[in-house]
Amino acid sequence: MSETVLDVGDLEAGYEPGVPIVRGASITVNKGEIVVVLGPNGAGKSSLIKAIAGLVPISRGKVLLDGKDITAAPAHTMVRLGLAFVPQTENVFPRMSVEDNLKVACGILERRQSPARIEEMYAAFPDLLRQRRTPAGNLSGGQRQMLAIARALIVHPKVLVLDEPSAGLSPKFVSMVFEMLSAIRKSGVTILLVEQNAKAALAIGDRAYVLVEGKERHEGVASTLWDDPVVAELYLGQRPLHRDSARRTETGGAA
Amino acid sequence: MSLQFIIDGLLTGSMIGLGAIGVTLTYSILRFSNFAHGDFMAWGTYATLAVVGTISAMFGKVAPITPFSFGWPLIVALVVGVGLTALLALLLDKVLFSRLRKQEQAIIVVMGSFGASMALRSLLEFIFTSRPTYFSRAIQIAMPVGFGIRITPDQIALLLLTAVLVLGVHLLTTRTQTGRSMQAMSQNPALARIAGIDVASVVRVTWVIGAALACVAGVMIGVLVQIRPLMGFDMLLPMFAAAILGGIGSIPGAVLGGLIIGLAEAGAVQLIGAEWRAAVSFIILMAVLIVRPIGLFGVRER
Amino acid sequence: MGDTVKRHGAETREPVLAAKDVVRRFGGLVAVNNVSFDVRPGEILGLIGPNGAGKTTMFDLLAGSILPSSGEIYLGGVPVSGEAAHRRIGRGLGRTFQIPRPLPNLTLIENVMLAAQGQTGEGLLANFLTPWRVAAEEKAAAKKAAELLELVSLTRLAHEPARVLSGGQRKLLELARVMMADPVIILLDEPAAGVNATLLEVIIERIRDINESGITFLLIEHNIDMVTRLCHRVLVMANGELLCEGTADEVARDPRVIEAYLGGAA
Amino acid sequence: MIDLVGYGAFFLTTALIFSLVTLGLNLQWGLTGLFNVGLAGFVAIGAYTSALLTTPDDPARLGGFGLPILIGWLGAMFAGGVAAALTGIATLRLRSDYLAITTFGVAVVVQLVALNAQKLTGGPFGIGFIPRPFGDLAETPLLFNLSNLAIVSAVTLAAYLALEHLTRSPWGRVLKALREDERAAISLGKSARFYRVQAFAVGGAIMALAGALQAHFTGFIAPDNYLSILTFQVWVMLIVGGSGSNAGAVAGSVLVWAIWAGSGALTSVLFTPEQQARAASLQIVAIGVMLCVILLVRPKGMFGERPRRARFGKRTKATASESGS
Repeated sequence: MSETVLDVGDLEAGYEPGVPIVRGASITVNKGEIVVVLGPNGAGKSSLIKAIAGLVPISRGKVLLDGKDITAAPAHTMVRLGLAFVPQTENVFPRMSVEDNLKVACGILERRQSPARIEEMYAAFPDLLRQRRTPAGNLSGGQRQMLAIARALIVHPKVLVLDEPSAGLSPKFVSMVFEMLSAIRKSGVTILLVEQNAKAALAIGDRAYVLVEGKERHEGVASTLWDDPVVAELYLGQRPLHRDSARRTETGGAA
Repeated sequence: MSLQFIIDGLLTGSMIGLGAIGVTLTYSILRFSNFAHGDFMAWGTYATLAVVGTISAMFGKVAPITPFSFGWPLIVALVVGVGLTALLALLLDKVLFSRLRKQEQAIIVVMGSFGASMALRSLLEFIFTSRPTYFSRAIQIAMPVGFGIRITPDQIALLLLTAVLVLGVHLLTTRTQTGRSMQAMSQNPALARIAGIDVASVVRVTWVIGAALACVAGVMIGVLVQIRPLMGFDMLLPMFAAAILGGIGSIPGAVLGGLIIGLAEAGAVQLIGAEWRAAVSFIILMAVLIVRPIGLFGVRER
Repeated sequence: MGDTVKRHGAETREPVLAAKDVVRRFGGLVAVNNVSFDVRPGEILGLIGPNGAGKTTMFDLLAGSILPSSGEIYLGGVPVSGEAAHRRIGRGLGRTFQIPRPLPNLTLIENVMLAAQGQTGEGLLANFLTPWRVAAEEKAAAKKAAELLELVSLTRLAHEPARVLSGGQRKLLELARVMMADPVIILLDEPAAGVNATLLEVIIERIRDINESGITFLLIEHNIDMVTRLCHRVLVMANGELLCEGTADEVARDPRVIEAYLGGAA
Repeated sequence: MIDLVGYGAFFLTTALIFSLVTLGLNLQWGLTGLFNVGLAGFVAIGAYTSALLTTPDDPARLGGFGLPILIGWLGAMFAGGVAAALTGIATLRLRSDYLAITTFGVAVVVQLVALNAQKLTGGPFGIGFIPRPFGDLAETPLLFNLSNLAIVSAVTLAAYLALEHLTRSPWGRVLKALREDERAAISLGKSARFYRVQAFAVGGAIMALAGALQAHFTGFIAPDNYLSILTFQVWVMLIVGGSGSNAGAVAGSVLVWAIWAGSGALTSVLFTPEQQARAASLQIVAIGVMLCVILLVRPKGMFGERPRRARFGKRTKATASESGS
C-alpha cells in the first residue's frame, strides 16, 4: 500500500459562517499520485482546495499532511510545511520580472541554494529562461501558468495543489500544461488538481473524485472513470436529488 | 530670475522626496494614506535633538567638523533618532493601525492616523513648546559655484546623504529578498501569502523604512531651516502630492515627484513670493488627479 | 415538457433582446466570441455551459456592466452597446446577480422601493419643492413594493433589514427588486445556486408566474433540472462560443453538449 | 445668576454652531461615507464670504458690500457648496483616500488665502465689524446672548429637520444604498458619482453656513479660527455622537464642546498663564487619543447606527436562524 501524503477528512468550509460550500468532503492523495477532483460548476471544487491551502476558513474536519495536522496553519506557512498552491487566476506578480517572481518564492530556501534552484527551473521550463527579464504581466496565458507552477515547485513541495490549471487557456496550451504536470509527477512530486476539463485531466491522472454539492460522491481510477455512466449523470444533474443534507441555515423561508 | 532656486528646490525636494517614500510605501503595502507620517518627521527630529542635548551634557561642547555646522554628536544622534522613530512607528502600528486594519475599512485607518497625528503633534508642543529651535546657530558661508548659484557645505552633505539613502532604498527594494517581498505584497497580498511571504514582517520593514527616512528628512529640515512641532504636519501636503505625482507605490516616482514639487516651490517663491509656497503642492496635486491620477510611474489599480 | 408551457410571443415579433456578432476580449483572452442570438418576447430562455464558457461575461455585456469589443446589442430593437448599465434599466432590462447583493442594512421594503425608476424624490430639491408629489409617489411605491414582496413570499420579513435573509431568500428579494423597475426582460444569473429544495420550488413558481404575466426571462443556470422545467429554449455556450440551441431535452441529448461539459470541447 | 444664564446661552450658541458643522459632516461621512479632513476650510469659506458680503465698505480691501445678513448667509452656503462640489467632481471617481488628501489640501489653501490675500481677507488681522443680528441689543449682554442663541437654535433646528427629511427621503435612501454596496446600487440604476457630489456639496454648504453664523455671532474673524484643530474637534464630535445619526451629531457636539470648554476652564484655574499654552496642547492630545480609542473600541459611537458589513465569525448565523422561527 502506498503512503498517504495528504489526508482530508470530513472537511466543512466556506467564506461565510453557516453557509458552507464544502460540506463534509473527504479525499486522500498518495505519494507520487496525480489526483483529480472533478465536478459540475458550483460543486465547491475550488473552495475545497483553497480550504486545504488555508485560504478558506474551515469550520469542521481535518487536513493532514504526512500525518501532521495543518488544518489551522496560516496560508503563508503552507509552503514551509510542504504544500504549494497554484491559484487559478492572478497567480503571478504582474509587475515583477519572471526571475523576480521565482526569486520571491525562494524565501524558505537557504540563500546559497536558490540560484541553483532557479537554474533548475529554467532547465525544466526553457520558455521562462528566454523571458527571464520580462514582467510577468506581459507573458501569455500559458507562460503565466508555467511560471506559477515553477514558482510553486521551487521550494520542493511534498504536494503541488492546482486550481484549474487549464482554465482560460487555448487548446494548444491546455495540452502543454497537462504534459508538464505529467512530467512533474515523474520527477517525484505528488499532485492534487481541480479541473473543469475532465477528459484531459483524467488522461494524466491516477485517481479522481467527483465532487457534487460540496461532498465527494464518486471515486475511481482515472482511466475508467471517463466511461462511467454515473459521472455523466452527476455532471448533467439528471439524478435523484440529494437535497436533504446539511443546509440547515437555508430553512429560513420554509419555516 | 536667479538660478539659486535650483539648489533651494533640490534641497526642499530631497526633504519632500524622502518623506514621500514612506507615504508611498505605506499606501501601497498597508493600503492607507498615513496622515501621521509628517509627525514621524517631527518626532524623529526632536528625538535627534534630545540625543544631541544629552551628548553635549555628557561630553561638553564638541567642535563641529569643518567645514560643516555640526559635529559627530549630530551624526550619532541621527542614527539613534532613526531607531527611535522606527520604534515609534512600530509601536503605533501595534496599538492602533494593526487593530484598525482588522476592521477592513481603509478609511477608518486613515481617520485613526489623523487622530494619531493630532495627538503626536500636540504632545510635542506640550513637551518642547511651539517655539522653534535649531541644531546649530552657526552661520555658514555659502560658496559660489558659478551661474550665480551659492551652496553651503551642509547643503552639499545633505544632498549627498539623500542621494545615498535613495539609492540604498532603491537597491533594497529591487535587489533583496525583503524588497521583493514588499513588491509582492503591494501587487497581490493574497498570492504573496501563498508564496510563503510572512506578511507581518513585511509590514514591520515598511514601517521601519518609512519612519527612518522621515526622521532623516526631518533632521535635514532642522539643520537647514528650523525645528518646530508643526514642521512635519506642514510637509504632509507636499509629501502626498509627491507620492501621487510619482505614482503610488513607486520609490523613484516619489523621489522624482518630491524634486519636481521642490523645484516648483522654489521657483514660485521667486516669482510670486514665499507666502504662496504651500499652494504649489495643491495645484500640482489637483492637476495630477484630474489629468493622470495614476501619476508618472503609477500602475492602474485593478 | 414543452407542451405544458405556453408560448407567449409569436416568432414574427421583434426580439426583446438580441446579440449580434458580439465579441469581448480581455487582453489576449476571447471571453465571448462572435455570439448572436435573439430572446423572443414572452419566452424563458436558458443559457447553460461549463465554467469559463463566457456566460456571465455575456450577461455583463447584455446588462452593460462591460462593453463589447465588437458587435451590437439590441434592446427592444434599439442598439444599446455603448449605453451604461443604469441607462439600460430605464429601457426595461432587469438583472440579478449570481451572488445576490441586497443592501444589508436597508429593510426589505426599502430594498425594493429603491429599485423604482424615475422617482421624483431622488432629486435633492424635489423633497423640499414638491413634497406632496414625493409623498404620493412614495406611497404608491410602498404599496407596489409590498405587493411584490407578497409575490415572492417575503411579506413577513418586509420590515427586517435584508441582512437577516438566507441565501435563497436573498434571491427572492432580488427578484422582487428587479420587478420594481417594471422590466420587459429579466436576466437571472443562477437563481438556483445555493438554494434549498423547498425554496427552489418557490423560486421556480415565481419565475413562472411572472413569466405568465408577460415578462421575458433569460437565465443562466447549472441546475439542469430547473432548466428543463422552466425554459422554452436553451442556448449552450462553451469556450466563449455558442455551441447549439434547442429545447432542454434536445440539448441534453446533444453529444456536443456532453462533450463540452466533460471537457475536450476545445 | 444672570451671568450664569448669559454664559449658558453663550456656551450653547457655540455648541450649536459646532452642531451645525457636525451635521454637515454627518451628511458627508455618516450618510455617504465621504471622508473630509479639510472641513475647517469649508467653514472658513462660509465665514469669509458672508463677512465680505455684509461688512461695510472698507478701502483696505475688496468690499465689503454692506448687504443684509441673510444674503451673506445664502452667499456663504453657495460658496461652500460650490467649493465642495468642485472638490467632489475632481476626486470622487478615485479611491476614497484621494478625497481625504484633496480636502486636506483645500484647508491648507484656504488658510493660505486667508493669511496672504490681504485685499480679500484682511490677512492675519482678519475682518472685523461684521454686523451682528440684534447688534442693537449689545448694551444688554444677556438679552443679546439669548437672542443670538434663539437665532442659532432656529437655524440649527431648521438644518436638523431638513437633514432628517432628506435622510428619510428617497434621496437619502439612494445615499445609504451607495454607502452599503456601490455596485448593487448602480445595478439598480443609480449614478454613484452624481449623488455623492450632491451630498458632498450640501454638506459643504451647511459647514459654510455654520462658519457664517459664527462670524456674525462673534463679529470678528481671523485665519487662526480655521486651523486643523477645528476639523479635528468636529470629527471627534461626530464620532462620539455616532456617525449616521443627526441627533447623535448634535448631542456629540454639545457633549464634546462641554468637555472641551470645561477642561479649558480647568487648565486656566490649575496652571499659571505661562503654562497654559502647554496645558492646552495636552488637551488636544487627550482628544486625539479619545478619537483613536473610540475608533478602536466603539466605532459606532454613543448614538451611532452605522453597522458595518457582517464579517466572518460574526452574527450572520444567529440572525439568519432567528428570522426563520
